[in-house]
Amino acid sequence: MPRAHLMTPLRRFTDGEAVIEVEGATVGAMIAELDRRFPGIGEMLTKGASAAVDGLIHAEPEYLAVEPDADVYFVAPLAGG
Amino acid sequence: MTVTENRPDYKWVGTRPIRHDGYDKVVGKARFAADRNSPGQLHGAFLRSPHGHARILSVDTSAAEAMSGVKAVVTGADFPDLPIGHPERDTAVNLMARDVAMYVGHVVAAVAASTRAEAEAAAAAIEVEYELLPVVLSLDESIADGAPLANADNRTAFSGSDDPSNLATVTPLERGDVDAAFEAADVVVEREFDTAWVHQGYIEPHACVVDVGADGKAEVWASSQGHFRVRSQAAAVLGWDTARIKVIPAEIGGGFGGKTTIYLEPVAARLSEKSGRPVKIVMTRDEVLRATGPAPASKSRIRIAATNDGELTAIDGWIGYAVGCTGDMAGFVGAMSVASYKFPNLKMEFVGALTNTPRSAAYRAPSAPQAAFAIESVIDEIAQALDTDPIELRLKNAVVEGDLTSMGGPHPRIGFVECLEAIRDSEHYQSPVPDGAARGIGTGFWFNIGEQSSATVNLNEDGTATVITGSPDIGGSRASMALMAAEELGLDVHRITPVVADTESVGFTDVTEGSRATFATGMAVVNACRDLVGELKARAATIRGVEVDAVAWVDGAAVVDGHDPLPLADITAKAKSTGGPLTVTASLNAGGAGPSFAVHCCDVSVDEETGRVEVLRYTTAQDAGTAIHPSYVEGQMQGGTAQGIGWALNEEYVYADDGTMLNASFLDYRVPVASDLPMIETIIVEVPNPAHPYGVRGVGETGIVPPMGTIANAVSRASGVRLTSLPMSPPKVLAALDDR
Amino acid sequence: MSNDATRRSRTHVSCTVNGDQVDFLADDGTSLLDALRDELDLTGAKEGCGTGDCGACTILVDGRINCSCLMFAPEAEGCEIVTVEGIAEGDHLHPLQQTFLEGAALQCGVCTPGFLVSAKALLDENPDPTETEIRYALAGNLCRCTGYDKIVRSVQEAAVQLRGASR
Amino acid sequence: MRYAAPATVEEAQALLADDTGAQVFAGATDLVPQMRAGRPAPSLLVDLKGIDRLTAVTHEDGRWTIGAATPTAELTRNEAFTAAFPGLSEGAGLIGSDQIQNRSSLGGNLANASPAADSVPALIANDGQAVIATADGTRTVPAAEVATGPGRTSLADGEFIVEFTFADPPAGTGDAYLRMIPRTEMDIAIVGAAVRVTVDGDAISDATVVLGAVAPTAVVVPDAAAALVGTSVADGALDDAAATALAEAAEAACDPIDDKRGTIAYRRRVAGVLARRAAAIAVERARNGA
Repeated sequence: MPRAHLMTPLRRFTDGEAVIEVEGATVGAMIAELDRRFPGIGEMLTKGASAAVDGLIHAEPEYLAVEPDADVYFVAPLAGG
Repeated sequence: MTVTENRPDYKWVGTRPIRHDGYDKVVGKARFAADRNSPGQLHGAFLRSPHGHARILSVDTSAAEAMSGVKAVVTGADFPDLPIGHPERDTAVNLMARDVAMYVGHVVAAVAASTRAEAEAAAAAIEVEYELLPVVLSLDESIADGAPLANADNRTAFSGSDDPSNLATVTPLERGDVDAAFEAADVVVEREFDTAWVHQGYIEPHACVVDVGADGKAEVWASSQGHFRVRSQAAAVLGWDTARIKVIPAEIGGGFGGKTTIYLEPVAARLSEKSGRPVKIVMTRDEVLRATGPAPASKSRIRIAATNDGELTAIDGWIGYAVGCTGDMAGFVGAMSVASYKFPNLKMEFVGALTNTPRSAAYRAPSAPQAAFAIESVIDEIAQALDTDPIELRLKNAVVEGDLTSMGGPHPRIGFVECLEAIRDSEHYQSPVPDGAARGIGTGFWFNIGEQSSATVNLNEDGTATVITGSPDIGGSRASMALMAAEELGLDVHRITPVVADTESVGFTDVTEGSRATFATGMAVVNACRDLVGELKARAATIRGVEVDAVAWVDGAAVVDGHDPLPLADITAKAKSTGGPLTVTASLNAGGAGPSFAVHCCDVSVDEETGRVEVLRYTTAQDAGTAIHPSYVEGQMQGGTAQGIGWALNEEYVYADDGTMLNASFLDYRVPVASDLPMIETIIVEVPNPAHPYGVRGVGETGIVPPMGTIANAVSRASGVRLTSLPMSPPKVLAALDDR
Repeated sequence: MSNDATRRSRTHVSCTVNGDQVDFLADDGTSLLDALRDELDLTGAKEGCGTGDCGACTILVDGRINCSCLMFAPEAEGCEIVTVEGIAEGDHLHPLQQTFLEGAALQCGVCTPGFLVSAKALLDENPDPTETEIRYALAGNLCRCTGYDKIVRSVQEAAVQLRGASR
Repeated sequence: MRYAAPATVEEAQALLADDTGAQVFAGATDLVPQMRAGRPAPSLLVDLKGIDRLTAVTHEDGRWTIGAATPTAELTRNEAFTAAFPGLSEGAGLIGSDQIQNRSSLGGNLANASPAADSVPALIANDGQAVIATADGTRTVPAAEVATGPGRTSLADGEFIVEFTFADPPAGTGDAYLRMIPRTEMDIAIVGAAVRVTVDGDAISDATVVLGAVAPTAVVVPDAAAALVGTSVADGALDDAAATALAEAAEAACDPIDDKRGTIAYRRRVAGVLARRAAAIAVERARNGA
């Protein structure tokens, strides 16, 4: 099952848990499942986070495919000057 | 100098051709936004708030409207009131105050008149009645218990609370057991730091010309880092369909993040709509400094634990940023700024807090320079405490591929260690420190971003090519696009014309920020060229009467066994008979931007009697992944460094207690001049980014991150006292020397 | 200068610009920079500050560099004005223009016209300046993109070429 | 706003008499920024550069005469003038960039009455005399008496400075000007110090010390001069005790303000430092010239 790694501000939804095993074939499906289990986290993951998968950071990764044993890191959305 | 790892043998990538837009820029032909005039145009001018925070009770424009030459007047009431939470509400509110003016210089009304002087006179004749509100001017005031609100619309992002607050963001990051690590540490250094507001300082003031026709369509000539964002922001602020607005990218005279948002265009559009005439607005330098940019001031407390053998075991800290009057630019300020060292135990909190000062804007690696200044200073002090070489200490703790960033998520392949080694092995670092001087080391990084880009590549009848993108060329990106296309197509780079097209002539492209143009837009160009090569092979197969599989593309020609190579120009000449024009468009949302690390080394001397710091020698090593056009990679490294030197030594906003900026000119806002700086020696490190076809990492942002720590470390070693406050201006340095 | 010391508020100005005799009308209080840009459509010189602090508006007046933002347009009467548009010789770029291109001495390019004019004035007077002399001679021109490194090197290279050409 | 370029002092006087809203200018390097910052525009701009006398530089009968509107670049390029008054030449040469140097003038720098004006301390240290056009002629006053406070002068309405005169310095005289700015160029002085000394044999026989940017006007510091006079420069440098006394006297003479450019404490400290350093240079020049 893929693992969702949550940056610290997200852990207030998960009672402090940093790593959650969660079903989902895409990042979006993982977010939906996380939101079902931890209501409220979905909006933050959708609007307020990027996802790092296999070392690559993706913005708006809703439909990004996730391997069954993947580690998905939800991190701050990045910007720049 | 370049340090390269396993680089393929490119023909064009890595060469230094004259940039394609260069001729126009050395003969004065290039047209920047203020260089455009439209027939019948009016000139716009603003009335700005003289108060740091005030409710607008009434605005009387009748006297202004009656004045000579005046054709239109607009106020906040002329724009839709976007709801709290709308992504462009803060942009709208900043463009034109509605009910509350939130900083000195906040626009309250605007006038279009036949001449600028008439517009200015009329703006001054607008009568506004204000009710003064408390002014929140500093980070400390903003976060104090019971502080008055700087902006009653602000909510703390993702807090779940709908209560107004001065806090825009609060971002804690934590891993490991920090308390235990400090308990077990051999050495602990703790310091508090502060940094001043600084401005991007682009030489070209913001400018635009907007022409709204009777058909409702708007043509916008603008200087920006991204004309598609100008379009989308203007559409949102005006409540217009995006398709009504065409934005034509003027040449941009510097941005550095400060031109990733808009200040003028919707106001000019409304004035044009009301007057039926094109409207030109050009900011003065005074307006630029008072009402655009700047980068947040900061305060921080950093504590780092180390073992006697130089392992950095824990970091514990707080970094607060004063982000100005709105929270939208605050994002997760700081969160992406701590990722250079392994730190098995980490506990950080980053805060973005509102103040009654201009809405801050991105400035090259936003929020990272403030953090790096503090952290690199403390690490240097640990190196001094352990009596160890500052580069060796960093090498021992530097992140490599797989190590976690502070947010979580492992680093991809990165070149931090390679940059440290490049400086360690440099002639500069190996040379003796000059008499009376001291040497400092500092590092920095930025994640960089990908985002959306589009490119169209057209092959012309004679075998030349046109490469069309939507990324404004801030510092040589046209040449980089042409070089990548040349490499793909096997075509001489000078037979390729790179074009930055308007919003109706190329696919959507995100703003040029986050060092993304050469990375993401370059990737779109490469993808388009690769599709084009596939098409060229198909056309060659038709011409040669073979299967397409039998065609190879080698050095700009289709190669089929048993035939002479068929050059690209021979194929384009037969385009009509083989299927029509050869053109391909590629679009993408690029993932996998590669973090770029840099290590800086400088020698300084300190005048012990006046506190004046002189930078004697400066060397920077930065991982570019692959340098497409090395001259412009060096230029980004040197330019970021020079801005960082200014931030370190002399640049700062000076405010009066009422929030009035006292030094709003280039005379008193002291950006470095040529005689302030030495040559800035560059070492391009090339550790290719696996996610880009040529290994590109963005290089634009990282250069500004290390200089403040680097110079502070050198000054501290020269003077024997730790400098913790930016800028390290002569009065501050002399005071620190007195405190020794 | 005219014996009729009192002028109307809109003045007829006659001067040469880049070798051509030109005549224009300008409001007395308007800057020469605005007159060049708006009346003559010579937009090479830029306004970066309007107060003489950035050098983006630098032009040659009778062979000497001036911030055209600090000059009132009527002051140009009878003067020889050279702007960035006039420093190439026909189709041949001035060596400074060529070395700026080859040396990547411009990024955004908005300060470039002013730097070229200032650097030309320097080399016209001092064909073999030291790095320090170049840096001080260009201190009135702000560049925010390059850190000045490639600008200084390009001026050095142009100086070498100009000395070679005049030998 | 109208513009006029009179050809003679008398024409300028007439223009000024006719229009009380008129403003004279030479380089406008202060006037234009002040107008952009909100200073009311004058009704008439009177350009003094067209008057030959105001841009003439002559050296006759032991006196230098410098037209008040002469671009400072002409002074720094003038080798004989710079050899005679190296400190005044370097002070004049520090006003802004090379671009500004082609416009700025001693007359404008003094009449603008900024306490930080770079040419003024050395102008005073060299006993410059200002020849002022009045309503009906000219009057001559010491340059030190022109500025009376920030932005204020003793010039009456309609008066303007025509030229400055200086006596040839006595043998064995040297002057120097140093200023403190955070950058290397393009800044307004936080502190300025001009020192002129005359060396007779192995001792300083005469001295003048003038500080800038530490009081409402440039200030002459007699105590600082007194600290130098009579002290030995036999070994080629200032006597340590004299240098210390000079610095202390300079610090004591300061009446500075805290502003965006510097603090009271910093200005006072650095005034002493710069006075000492400028004196050392002036002594070296005096001995080399002697």
